[in-house]
Amino acid sequence: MINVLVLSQHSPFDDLYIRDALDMTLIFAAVEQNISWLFTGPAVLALKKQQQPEHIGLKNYFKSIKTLEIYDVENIYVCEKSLLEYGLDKNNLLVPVKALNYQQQHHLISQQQQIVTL
Amino acid sequence: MINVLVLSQHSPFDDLYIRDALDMTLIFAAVEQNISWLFTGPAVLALKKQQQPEHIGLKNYFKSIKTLEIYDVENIYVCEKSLLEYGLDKNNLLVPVKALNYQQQHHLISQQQQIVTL
Amino acid sequence: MARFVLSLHSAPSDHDATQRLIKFADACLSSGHQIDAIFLYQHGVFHASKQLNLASDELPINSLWQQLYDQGVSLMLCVTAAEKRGLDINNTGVFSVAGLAEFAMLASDADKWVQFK
Amino acid sequence: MARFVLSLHSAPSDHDATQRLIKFADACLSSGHQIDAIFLYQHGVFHASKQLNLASDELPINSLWQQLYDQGVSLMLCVTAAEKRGLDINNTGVFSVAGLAEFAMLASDADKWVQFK
Amino acid sequence: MSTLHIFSKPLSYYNTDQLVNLIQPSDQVLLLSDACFATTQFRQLARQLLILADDAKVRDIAINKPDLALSYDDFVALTLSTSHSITW
Amino acid sequence: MSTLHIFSKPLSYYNTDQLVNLIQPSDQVLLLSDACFATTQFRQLARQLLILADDAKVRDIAINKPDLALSYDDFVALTLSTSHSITW
Repeated sequence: MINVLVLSQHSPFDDLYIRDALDMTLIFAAVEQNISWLFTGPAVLALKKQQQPEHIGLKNYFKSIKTLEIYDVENIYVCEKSLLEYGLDKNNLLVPVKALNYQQQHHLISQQQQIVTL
Repeated sequence: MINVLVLSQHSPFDDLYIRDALDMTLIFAAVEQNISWLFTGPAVLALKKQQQPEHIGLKNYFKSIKTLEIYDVENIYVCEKSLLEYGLDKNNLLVPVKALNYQQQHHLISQQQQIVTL
Repeated sequence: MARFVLSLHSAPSDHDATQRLIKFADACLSSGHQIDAIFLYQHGVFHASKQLNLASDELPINSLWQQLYDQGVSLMLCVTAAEKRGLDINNTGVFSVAGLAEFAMLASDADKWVQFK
Repeated sequence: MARFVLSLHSAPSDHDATQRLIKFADACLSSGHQIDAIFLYQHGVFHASKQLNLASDELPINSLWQQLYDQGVSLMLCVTAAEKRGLDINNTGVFSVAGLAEFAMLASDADKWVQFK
Repeated sequence: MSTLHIFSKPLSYYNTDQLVNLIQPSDQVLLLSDACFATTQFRQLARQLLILADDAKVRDIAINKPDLALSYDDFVALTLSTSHSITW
Repeated sequence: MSTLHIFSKPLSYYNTDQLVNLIQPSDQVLLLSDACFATTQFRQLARQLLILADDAKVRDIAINKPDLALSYDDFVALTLSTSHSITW
């Protein structure tokens, strides 16, 4: 089992970036690797509650993010500074997360075998 | 005849952005509109001399930029601050340009009927 | 009544930009304005790929284009941008293959050109 | 000898990233390393479009992929990413259609995963 | 002579320095898509922000004074009441 | 335990604040493609920059000390001498 980190930096509806990252995260969990997902910058907005893109014809992928726990993806991290930037409260997101400062993000990175930015 | 501005903001080998802007600039000249092309941010690097991308297999589109004068495209503008940022001298670029500060860029924009960012 | 041209610069995978352009076009028409052309440029050319076939819970891109086409809106694929991206310009469905010059003339004639990306 | 997996994330129109991945792959092989897979993901999936056909003064993308294929490198198209982008997954030439799970297993096994974009 | 500036991503996607210096008080700033998340960031570009109502609503974003919610019909009208638009 | 940070665009494409705080003195910073134009900008991330020689050369960019020119073979070796890479 290796440690793999998916790093997201794009906003929720910037092309399919977050959806690609979601797929990648779920699949590494499925093949039983120790997967972590880190949201930084505008990517943290993908964890904002009560978004309903289906009302403008877009797929509601937030429902799948909510299922991460069911698939044993527990290591979900967000950049503390980015939460502040977008006025989000870490205790009121779609899923439970750990908020990290830059030093903690560096520590997380240092523990990985593979890192993929999506 | 209307005033049309092409606004470039991408670096020279970021996908085909500059090449698309070049095509658009040339075609508006060909259909006899008053075309201007403004380079800002890393796009100013597309005017740097002596680039030879053919040596790594990429098309040398800088040769076509040099032909802009032949096609009567004379209104080539660059952001003064961006030149400074990338250490370029406005008198030593591929083609003659006018360097503009932000106020002058705003004035240029205010004179246009259509503006396209590419 | 005003005359518009619209251009789409992002790929079909940018569903959000696509639905926005379509809704803007619908609002133009229902407000009594005219759309002289919708032009696919840059990554937008992939909308004319004959392969485009999305899952049923995704934005129904093909039928949205068909609806605009049925209302008589001229949907144009930029041949220069398409060829630079290796797209097959035969068999482009509701999109007509057009030169950049044709679009530039339409854009010069129109009251407004609005880009979507 | 090390084992690599490489992934390509940008479209064929990003000629620069494409030539860089190919040269990195060549250097891997000539240094005696092994490439377990080159994986097309995100906009990279468009490299497997059967339409891809560029002008003669452009990067000869098709023949570069063919050369890697002829050297026995496994070129994989991510089926999930392809379907989300409406790409036809029949007739993908030198690229084999693979599930994300297959790639994830290869990436977990490899010494190094290097992304190109 | 006012310009309509159109954004669809948070401000970090753009060159803030350029925008702060280019955009004039007489210009209009319209937020679409993921730009709607970032009203606080865009406030430095304009006192009043125009926001596409549909895009704000699906993201559960409230539009408060002095900002203005726009329908698609309003968006069309806005492109006609300004001299030209720039989609950044 | 050092990380290889790979860039292919000028620094303005990235989140500078994040990078300045994440990248450590023991890490390596490699510039490819259009990132080669921006050695001055990337200097704030590392004392010594590694630069792909081919990409610098076609852009007519000189590589000066303390920076280091890399061949593709060097690039491959670098991915093996670091713990992992991040292609930003």
